Amino acid sequence: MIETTLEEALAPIADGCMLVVPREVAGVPMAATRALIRRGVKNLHLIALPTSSLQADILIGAGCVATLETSAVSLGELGPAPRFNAAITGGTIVMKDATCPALHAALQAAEKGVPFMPLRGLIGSDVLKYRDDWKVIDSPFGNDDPIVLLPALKPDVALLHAPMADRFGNVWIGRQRELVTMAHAATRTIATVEKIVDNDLLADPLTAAGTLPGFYVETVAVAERGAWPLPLPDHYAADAEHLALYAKMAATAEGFTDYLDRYVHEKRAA
Amino acid sequence: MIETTLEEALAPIADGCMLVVPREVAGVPMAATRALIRRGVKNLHLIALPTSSLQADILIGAGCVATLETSAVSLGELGPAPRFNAAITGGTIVMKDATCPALHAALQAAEKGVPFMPLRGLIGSDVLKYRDDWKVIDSPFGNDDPIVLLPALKPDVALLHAPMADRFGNVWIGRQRELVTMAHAATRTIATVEKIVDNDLLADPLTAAGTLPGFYVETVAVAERGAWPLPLPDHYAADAEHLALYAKMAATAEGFTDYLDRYVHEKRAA
Amino acid sequence: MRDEELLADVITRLIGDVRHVAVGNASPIPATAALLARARGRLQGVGRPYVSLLGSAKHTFWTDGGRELFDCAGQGRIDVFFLSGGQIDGHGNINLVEIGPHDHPKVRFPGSFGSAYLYFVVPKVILFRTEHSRRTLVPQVDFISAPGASDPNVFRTGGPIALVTNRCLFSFKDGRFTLDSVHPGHTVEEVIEHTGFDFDRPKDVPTTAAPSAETLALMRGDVARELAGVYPHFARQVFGVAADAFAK
Amino acid sequence: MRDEELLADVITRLIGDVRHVAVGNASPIPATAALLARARGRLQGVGRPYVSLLGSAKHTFWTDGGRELFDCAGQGRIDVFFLSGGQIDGHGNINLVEIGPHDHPKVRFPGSFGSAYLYFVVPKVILFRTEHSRRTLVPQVDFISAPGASDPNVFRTGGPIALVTNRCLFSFKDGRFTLDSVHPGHTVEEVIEHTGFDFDRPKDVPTTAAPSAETLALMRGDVARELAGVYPHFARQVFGVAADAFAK
Repeated sequence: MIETTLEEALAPIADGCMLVVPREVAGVPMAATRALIRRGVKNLHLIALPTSSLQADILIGAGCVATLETSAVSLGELGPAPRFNAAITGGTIVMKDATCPALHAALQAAEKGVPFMPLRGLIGSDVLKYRDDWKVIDSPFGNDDPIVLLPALKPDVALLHAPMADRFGNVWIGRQRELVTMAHAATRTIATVEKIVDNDLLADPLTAAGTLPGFYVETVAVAERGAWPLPLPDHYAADAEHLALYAKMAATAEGFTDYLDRYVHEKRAA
Repeated sequence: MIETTLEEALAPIADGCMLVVPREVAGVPMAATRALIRRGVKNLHLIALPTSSLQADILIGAGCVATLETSAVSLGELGPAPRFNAAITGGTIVMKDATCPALHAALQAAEKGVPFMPLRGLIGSDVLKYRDDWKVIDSPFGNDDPIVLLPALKPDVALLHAPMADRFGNVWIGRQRELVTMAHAATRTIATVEKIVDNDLLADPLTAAGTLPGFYVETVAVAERGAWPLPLPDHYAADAEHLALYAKMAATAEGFTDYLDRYVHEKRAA
Repeated sequence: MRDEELLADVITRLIGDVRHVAVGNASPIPATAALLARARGRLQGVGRPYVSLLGSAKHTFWTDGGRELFDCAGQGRIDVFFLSGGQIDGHGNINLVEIGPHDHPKVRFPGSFGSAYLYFVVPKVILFRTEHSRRTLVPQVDFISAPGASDPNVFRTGGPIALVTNRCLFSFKDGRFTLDSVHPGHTVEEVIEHTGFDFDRPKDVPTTAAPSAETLALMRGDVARELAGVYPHFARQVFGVAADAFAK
Repeated sequence: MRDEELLADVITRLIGDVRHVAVGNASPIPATAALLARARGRLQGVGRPYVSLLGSAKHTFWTDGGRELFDCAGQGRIDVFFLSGGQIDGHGNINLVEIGPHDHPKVRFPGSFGSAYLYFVVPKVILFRTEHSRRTLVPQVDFISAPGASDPNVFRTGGPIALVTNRCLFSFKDGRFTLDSVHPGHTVEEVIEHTGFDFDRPKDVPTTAAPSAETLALMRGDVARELAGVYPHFARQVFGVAADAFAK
C-alpha cells in the first residue's frame, strides 16, 4: 500500500540525498520538513524549485543541508531568511546560485531523458560564471550565437504537499505543474496531502487533468495543514503571525534553537 | 470579442500557413478542416502532432497541403490513408518524416524560446538521414556522445478542438496537454469547441487545471460535434460507419471527389 | 488452443518480471500478453507489471499529454514495448516508411511513429509481425525507421530482444537473430524458406511450448474480460467474450 | 499627491502601449502602474495591456506551473517586467546576490530569481528602486546577477529601458543612464550627490510631470479598488481603500 505514516513515507530521504522541493504557491511540505529535522537528516543537497522561504531557512538552520541549489531564499515581506544568510556569510553550506528558468529547464531535461537543455540569457551573468557545471556552446543553428547548456538535474527524491490523493497514490496537484515535472525528473516521489479521497482521481477527466499519476509516486502520507505555517493556495492562507514569530526568533542562533525546541521537536506546531 | 463564427475564426489560416494540428485522442478540428477546404486554402505546411488520420488525408486529397511534417498517417484499423499514400507515391507533396517525440520536443523548444532541443535516439535512422534541418553534435556533457538537436518548430497557427470554452477565450483541454504546448509554440491559436460556458474556467482551481488560458487564444468558434467523424474522447466516439465509407470512397481520386462533394462542399456532413 | 493464445503466451514469457509494459494501438495479441503478465503478477502478489494500453484513456495513466509516453521511456520507466515493421531485416532494422527509392517510393507505409526513439530507450523491445514471409522479413530494409543495433558510443539503453511471428520465435543479440523455437505445426525448413534474412540456429530447434492449462484458463477468464473493454472484436472472436457484458 | 502616486504615474508612462505587463511579488507601486495602464486601456476601448500580478493566482492566467512565466517571456509574450537590485550600477548591471568577495560575502541578498533570464528577453525592463543612495546606485556591482547590456552577438531581445527612484527618472540606452527628469521637491545636485555612478544629463533637466487630475482620480478609484485585492495594506495606506469592502 502506498499510503503510510509521515515518518515511514519519508524513509527514502536518506542522509546525503538530493532532494527537490517546490516554491510557496505550489504547496510546501512543512510538516514533512519538521519530521525530517526531528529525524536528524544530514548533508542534504537541497534543490528549491525555483526559490524557497521558510523551508530552506529552517532546514539550513537545523544543520540538515550541505548544498543548496536555488534562485533565491527570503522570507518575503518579513525580510531576509536569517539562517540562510548566516550560513552563506559563515560559509557553512555550499551555495549553487541559479536562476528560476534554469532550474525548471534542468528538471525538464531529466524529465525528457536528455543530458542537457539550452537556455537563453545568462551570458555575462556571474550566476553563469560561478556554475562550472553549466556550459556555453556556439549554437549549431546560429552564426556566432553563444547559448548556455544546463545539465539534467535528476534528484533522488521529490517531496511535495498537495490538497488530496486517492487510494491508488494519484495526487491532485491542480495548476502546479512543476510538481509533475519534479516527479518525472526525480527517482522517487513522496507526497504529503491534506486528505485521502475515495474516488479514483484518474477516472474523472475533470480531476485527471490536475493529477500526478500514482505510477510516479512512492509513498503518500496524510498531513493535515501540512504546509503550515506556509499557505496552501486555494485551501488556507499563511499564518502571518507565526511567520513573524519565526522571523524574530530565527534572527539569532539561540532564538532559532528555541524555535526548533518549541515548534519542531515538541510537536507543538499545530 | 474572441468568440466568432467558424469561417471568421479561421481567417488567420492563410495560404502557405504553417499549421499545427493534434492527434485523434486530443480532439481533431474536423468541422474547421472542412471549412478550410470549402474556403480553398492552399500550400499549407501541415504539422500533425505527432500523427494524423482522416484530417491529414482529406486536406492532402483536397489539394490544400504543400508540405507535411509528421510521424505517421493512417486510418488505423481501416488501413492506409489513401490520399496521403497517393500523394507520396505520386510525389505531389513534400514529406518531412519525423518521429513522435521529435515533434513534441521541437514544439517545446518554441514554447521555451530556445533555438533547439536535444533528443536521444535517431542516430543511424533514415528519419535523421533525410532531415537536413536536424543536426548531430557531440554532447558537451559526454565523451564521444553524439546527440541529435532539433530546431524549434514555431507554427503560424495552432488549430484545435476542445470540449468547451468560456467567454474570456479560456479553453478547457483536460489531460491533452500537447494542446497547451501547441498554443505556446504557435504565433496564433484558433479553437473550435463543443460549447461556450458561462463560468470563468480559470476561477475554479478544478477546471483551471485543465485550461488553456485565453491569453494565448486568438479566436474561438462553436462547432458542435466538431471532431466528427473522429472521436472527442470522453464526449463521443468515432463514427465508425462513416469512417469506413470514407476509406472506401477515398480509395480512388474519383471517389474522393464524390466524398468532398457530398460531405464537405454540400455541408451534408452533420 | 488458438494461434493467438500461443503467441500471447510466448510474448508473456519474453516480458518476464518487469515494472511497466506499454502496448501501442491496434496490438491485441501483445495487449493480451501484457494483461496476462499482470494477472499472473496479481496471483503471485507482486502487483506488477503496470500495463499501459495506449489509445485507451481508461488503461493509461497519462495526464501530461502526448509527450508523456516518450518522456516516461526517456526516464527509464518503460521496460517493455512492442514494435513491428512493413519490413524487418536480419540486423533488427525496422522499416515503417516506404519501399523503393526514397525519391520515388513504390509503397508508402504510415510512418515511423515513435520507433526511432523508443527502440533506443526501452530495454526490452519485442518485435511482432504475424506475416512471416520473404516480403516482410528481408535481407536489408529499404528505409531504416530505427536501427536494430548501434555503435558502442551511441547512447542506447534499449533495443530488440526478440521477434515473434506466426511461425516461430527468434531471439536477437549482438545484431543477429537466432531461431529459438518453431511453433507447433511449423518446421525449421518452412522458417528458412519464408525468411529473407540469414539467422543462427541450434542444431536442434525446439518446438515452442504450448501454454499450460492454468495459463489458458487465466487468459480465457480474467484476461479476456479485461481485454474486451479495449479490443471487443478480438476478445469476442478469440475468447468468445462479449464486450457489452463487462465494459462500462 | 503622494510620492507613490507620482512614481506609479511615471512608470505607467514608461509602460506605454503594450500587450502584456507582468509584475513580480511585493511590488505594489509597479502593480499600481500596470493596473493604471490597464484602466486607461479600458477607457480607450483598446482592451490592453493584459496585466499579470505574480504571486496572486486570481491575477495571473498561469496553468502550466512555475515555468510558464519564463516560457511566456521566451515566446516574446511579456512586454514589460520590473526588476530591482541590492546594487545597480551605471552599466545597468543588477546585483541580487551578495556584497563582498564571492568566497566570503559580507552581505547576502536573497538571490537572482529569474533576472539572469528575464533581463535578456523582456523588451522593456523597468528598474525600480526607491532607495536612491550611493549604497544602492554604485559604480560597479559586486556580483552581476544580470548584465545591463550584452555584446552584439549575444541573443538579447530585451533589457533595461529606465530606472525609477524616489528622487528621479533615468532612461537607459547604449549601456548608460541619462537623467530624464527630477521628481518635484528634488534637485539635480541632490541626484548627483546620492548617485554612485556616472550618468549623462541634458543642460536643463526637467521636473517630472505630476499626474493629471484624471489620472489621480482613476488611480484613487478603480485602480485602488483592484489593488486592494492583492496589496490590502498598501491600498489602505496610500489610497485609503479598505480591502474587505472589495475583495471577495
